[in-house]
Amino acid sequence: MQERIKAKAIELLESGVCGRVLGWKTGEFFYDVTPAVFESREEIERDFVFGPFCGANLSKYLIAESRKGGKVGAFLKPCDTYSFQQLQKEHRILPENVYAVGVQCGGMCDIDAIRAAGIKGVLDVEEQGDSLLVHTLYGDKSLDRAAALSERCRVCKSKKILGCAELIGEQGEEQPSARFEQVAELEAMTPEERFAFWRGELSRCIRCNACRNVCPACSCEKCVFDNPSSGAENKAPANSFEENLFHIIRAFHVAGRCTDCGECSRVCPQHIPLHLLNRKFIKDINELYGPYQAGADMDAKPPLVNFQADDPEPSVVRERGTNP
Amino acid sequence: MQKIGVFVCWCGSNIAATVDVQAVSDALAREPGVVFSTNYQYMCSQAGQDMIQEKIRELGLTGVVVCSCSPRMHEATFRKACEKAGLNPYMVEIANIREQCSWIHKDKLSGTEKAVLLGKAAVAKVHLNTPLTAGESPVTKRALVIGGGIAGIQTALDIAEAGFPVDIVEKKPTIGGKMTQIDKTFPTLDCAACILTPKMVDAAQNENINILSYSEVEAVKGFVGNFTVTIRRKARFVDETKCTGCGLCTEKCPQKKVPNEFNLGLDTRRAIYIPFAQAVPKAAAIDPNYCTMLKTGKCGVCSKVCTVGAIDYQQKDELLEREYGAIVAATGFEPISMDKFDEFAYSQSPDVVTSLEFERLMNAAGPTGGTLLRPSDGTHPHTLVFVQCVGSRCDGGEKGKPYCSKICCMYTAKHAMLTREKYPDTEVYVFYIDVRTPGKNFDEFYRRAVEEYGVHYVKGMVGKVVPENGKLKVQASDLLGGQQLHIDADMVVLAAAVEPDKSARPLATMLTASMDTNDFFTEAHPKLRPVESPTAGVFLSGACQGPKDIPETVAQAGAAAAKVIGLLSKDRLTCNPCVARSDELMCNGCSACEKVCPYGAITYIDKEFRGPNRTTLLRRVAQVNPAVCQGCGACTVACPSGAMDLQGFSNAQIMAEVDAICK
Amino acid sequence: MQVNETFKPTVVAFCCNWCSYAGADLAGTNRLQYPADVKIIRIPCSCRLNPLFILRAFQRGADGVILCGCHPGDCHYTTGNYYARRRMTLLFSMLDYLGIERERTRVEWVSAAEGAKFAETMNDFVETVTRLGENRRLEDLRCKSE
Amino acid sequence: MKKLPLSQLDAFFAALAAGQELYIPAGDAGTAAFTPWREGLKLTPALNTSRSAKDLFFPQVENLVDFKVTGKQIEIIENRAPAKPFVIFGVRACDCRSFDILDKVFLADPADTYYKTRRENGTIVTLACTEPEETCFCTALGIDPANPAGDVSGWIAEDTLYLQANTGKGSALLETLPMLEEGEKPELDQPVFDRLPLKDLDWSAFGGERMMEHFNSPKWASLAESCLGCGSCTFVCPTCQCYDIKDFNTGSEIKRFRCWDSCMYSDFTLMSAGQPRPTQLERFRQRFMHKLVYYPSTHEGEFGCVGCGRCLQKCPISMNIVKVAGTLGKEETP
Repeated sequence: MQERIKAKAIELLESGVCGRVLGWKTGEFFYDVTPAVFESREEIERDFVFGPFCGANLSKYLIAESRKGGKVGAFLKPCDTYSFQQLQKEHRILPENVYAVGVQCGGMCDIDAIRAAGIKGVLDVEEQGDSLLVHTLYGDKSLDRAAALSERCRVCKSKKILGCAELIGEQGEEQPSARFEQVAELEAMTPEERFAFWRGELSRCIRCNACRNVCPACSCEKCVFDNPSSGAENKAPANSFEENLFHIIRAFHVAGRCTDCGECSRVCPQHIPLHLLNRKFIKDINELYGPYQAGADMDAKPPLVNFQADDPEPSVVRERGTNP
Repeated sequence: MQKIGVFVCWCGSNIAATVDVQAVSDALAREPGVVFSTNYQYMCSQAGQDMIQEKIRELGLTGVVVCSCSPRMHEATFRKACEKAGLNPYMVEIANIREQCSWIHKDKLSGTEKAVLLGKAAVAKVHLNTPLTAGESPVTKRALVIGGGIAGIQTALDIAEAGFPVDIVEKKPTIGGKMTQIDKTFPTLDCAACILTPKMVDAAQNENINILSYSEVEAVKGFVGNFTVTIRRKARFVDETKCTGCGLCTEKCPQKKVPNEFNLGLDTRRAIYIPFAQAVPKAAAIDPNYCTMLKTGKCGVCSKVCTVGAIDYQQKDELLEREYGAIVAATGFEPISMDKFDEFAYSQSPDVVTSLEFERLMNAAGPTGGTLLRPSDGTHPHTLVFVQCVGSRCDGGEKGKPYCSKICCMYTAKHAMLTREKYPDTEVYVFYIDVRTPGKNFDEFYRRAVEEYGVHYVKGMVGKVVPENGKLKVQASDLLGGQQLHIDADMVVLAAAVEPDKSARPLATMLTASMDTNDFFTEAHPKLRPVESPTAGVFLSGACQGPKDIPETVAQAGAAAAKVIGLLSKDRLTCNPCVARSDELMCNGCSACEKVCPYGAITYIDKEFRGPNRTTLLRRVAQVNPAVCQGCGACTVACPSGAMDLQGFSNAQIMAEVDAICK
Repeated sequence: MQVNETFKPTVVAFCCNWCSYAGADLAGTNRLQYPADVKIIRIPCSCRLNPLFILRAFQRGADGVILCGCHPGDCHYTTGNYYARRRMTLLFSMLDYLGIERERTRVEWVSAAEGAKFAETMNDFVETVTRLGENRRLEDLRCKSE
Repeated sequence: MKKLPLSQLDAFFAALAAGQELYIPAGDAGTAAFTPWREGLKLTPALNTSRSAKDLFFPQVENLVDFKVTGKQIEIIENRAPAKPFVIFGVRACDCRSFDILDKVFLADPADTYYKTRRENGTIVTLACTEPEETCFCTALGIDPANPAGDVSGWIAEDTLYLQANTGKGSALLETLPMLEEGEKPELDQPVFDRLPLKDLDWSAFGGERMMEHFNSPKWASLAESCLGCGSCTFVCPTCQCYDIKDFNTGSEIKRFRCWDSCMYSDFTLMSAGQPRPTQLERFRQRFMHKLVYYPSTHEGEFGCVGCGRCLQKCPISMNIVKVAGTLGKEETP
């Protein structure tokens, strides 16, 4: 796969289709891959990498890249293509300046998942069928590949590649996903339990803005939380209210636009399961207003700028029989 | 920092009785930015306004807070007053300490506390107010009247007389409305047709009036001065421009068994018909529910007999889109259905009729040619019982209406009187709760019915009507006599309550005009603006606003016309300056705002911005057309970055109010 | 529950200018009583209500927030309350999901003619919020210095 | 040197916590944090905490002063949390070194009294590393993870905790703990430190010397191009010390507080004339120039980095000081 992608990248550059291509660059270790723009065959041959740790969603970079003049090539995984389309719908990416190549994905691993399994001093990983052989400072360890996958890939919703000029690998399909199970578990709790759960999670927030800055939907020229005149500016989580405020409003602002790419949870240095907030909105939207997948359909009107005369009343929240 | 003046109104004792106005003005004097604070008996009076103006000039106030009645009442008054003293009118805020405070809180302590908080919120808001300048929008000099009854006709005539073109949209094939079905009119007993039909002809002949009969309003867009209305011209299958109204087709049509709605189903008409002899336009229409040709494709008699070739079976509904500056709702009323009043045996005996049906039975153009005959056997009735308030003044509202239908007392007196006059051999009973005759010559009229014509007025309600052996056994109570009455009647006439026409509710939705719980249109102010809807540019004429008799309807129709003329005589309207504004530096160009804008007020341009390090960036940004924006604020919430804000109700202003209130 | 007897909640009612604010005025005109704990903020349309304002109210010490607007279909601006309805439904659901008492937030449609409904709604809402007691889960202690 | 069987660790913590607030690193890998000790709280199995130990001396948010508004009067209220003694147990050698770096900033004249008070009231008990992560590179910066500094140095060997007081404050603390016995720690053989992949990091190209050369390097463009401009590196970093001062209006008073700032943010050092570092490139460069060049230039060559490796683990796009130094420090191949 990596070799085919690299060959394609070189071809795009040398045929003149693109002046530069967006991909993933190798790092000090096998897992610390960085999104990067490549402009020459040499760079690609030396640094371009595609493997199980290329989790970063490159779509957001296309907002800036598609405005820099000339055409940029971009390699997008299935879930990245949902963001790619959503950002085109919002006129953030100029599609005429992008040559998108879809790359099929077998699920991305997460170094934090490997560390969470208690494996320390990770030096290298070998894929051995369904398991991983992890070389560490403290000897070799074996781990199920599934356990090393990031959460979003364990509940992958779609392997469909959207809106790309060409594909590398097979076109995939939407697939059944258990992604709402954890939301449903929370919904089934008592309000007190939910409150305790979220306090526990959100109290770790350090307001580093990694979730916001990586989020393809959070692409405002100026975020309300950075804007002293917005009345909502907050630079630090001074207390529990501000932790809640930031995460509620952020989730609300991306509601109906969030493709559930899961980048927010991937990048959170404090391992807050932020995707559970976005997925709550997605689940509610699906249940109350009919199934909607942001980015899937270039023409569908996003649910928060749309309505039906017979939409449920807000009292549905009070009346819903989750818990007394 | 603003220099704010606070003016607390006593509203006589309306506010001062439950709010300590001195304490309120003292407390607000301590707020930051407040340089003057006082209270006065009537702020809205000339003396009160003078005081405000004097202080603006004397102290150079940059903002004014008036703690008084609802801004819906006097915001405009105070804004105007301040403008005269040189202050931008949008630097004025009203704290509603009457409707939302003194009138609802009996306890002076908590009322005063709340009044202070409301005042503080207004002060906090004024701190963030900015002077606003209203733009202008052009006025389309054409009016639309919806409904072609006497109300609509009169409104249209008056507007047309003033020189403005006006369209009447009438859902029936002819204009004229309910008045065409009425025999005589109280209290003068002149013939309804004789006074109405000349007006119908006037309307048809007036070159400023365009009658769109058999048509309905389908959609309304736009705003005062600039409405765009879609009108459905229903297929009548007869070319209105060719039809001469000769009526030959209506005689030859083989489909004879169509209930005649003009006579309320008391007789029949043909499938092709002219509703009545004086119809305007005098043109036939084919009833697609009964026409054999339209249903089966076999017949075509009317087409064969028509000498001018007006019949067109292929005709389709047509959609017109027209621009108007003002819209008048004149949708009128309907008697309520008698389905829920089975105690009066309406569904069991044809001799139990509604008053409107009785009108037809008395009318020379009616099914009986004006001779009063029982619908069941065509015999002359001797004993008649009139029941008043059928469905009016009903508590609970399940069965009938909570309101008084207003016209029933008078028309029942008329019916009773006319019956006794024509047929002196009859006994006429009228059962009533109250007889209400507040109108010029009304009580005299009623008294004539009792005194000259010997109508038996009985205070009490009819409990039950049972048809038995060709008679109607009426059980009733005589409250004054303290006895139960049993009357063997030949006919029973029910004074059915009136309700707004069914088309009013969907129309109100299209017009965004508000309605009350009974589906009557609400007026902008019950006393001072009775013919205007709260929605600018929408006016109310006739019974769609509330039950009315003919003189009242005509008076209101004229008043509505005067308002429309006033509007259309302006070339440009001042726009509401409280409109959305896009901060281009923050706008993402994502189009969320455009998608929720009901007016299409938002467009996008690609604009060059200075980037860092001497670069330039081309960005798509939203722009608001202030003449089109109506200031709802939907866009401001759809916008995630907060680039879109609403002048006069900005994010910062509302949050300042929140802060002041929650403190 | 001795606390609740003396507890006076702070309730913010956002009312659309055309229907609910007029409905509140009508309640006043008809002298229909409701607790002074309710403070009304006039907004042009229910769709003007930004979720930020609701959270701001809770931050500053509100114990309940209610939005009143025209009945669906009767919006002065045609469609505003339809958007408000979706926004508020989702926001309230999210607050509930975070374990914040769902009875602290409410939307009611009150027309200009429904003064009685306005007063009843406020009476009921204040009673509900009083029963819940002080807002603890969405409070900002910095704003509660007194 | 004192010693204590690990089986008595809970009693030891209880005794420490009896005299003052005690913080220990607790929680799972990835989210471990210095947590106030309470009955039953266990040491984390993770090598280090997610946020560094600097939080305890330089918290993310700190109220400095209040301005109370009554009517039209404004009153200034000094609002300083009362000084309370506390102990941090389990600080790693890298974080311990970070306090030296912070001290040079905050205790230099004029001293930051908020920081100073906390430093004076805090006693640091370090813990030697035995199982470093692959991201550790403190050894390359002259830190010995096996022999950490602090008021008290700690080692865990087999099932015993060894403690050595290094300062008067440390000795005084140990004297309050009767369960400690005298003992000497055995010599530990820890070859793993020689196998660390980043142990040979060469930062000789940096320091105060070649400031303008590094500043003007064309390599910044590609290094910074994928930076998201978030503050995660800054906020997990034990040596980042920048802060912003903000006012919060509660409605009745203004709370002036300081909070961590990040040079990665677009409003960092924002002035009325605008942002002196207008693009992410300049902001990104600032952070690494500060650690590798500016700080050493004013602090006798000492780097503003302690090699804890947190930024290597936490950066969303895996860009970090090791990659930057590696790229910048590499001689151009002609």
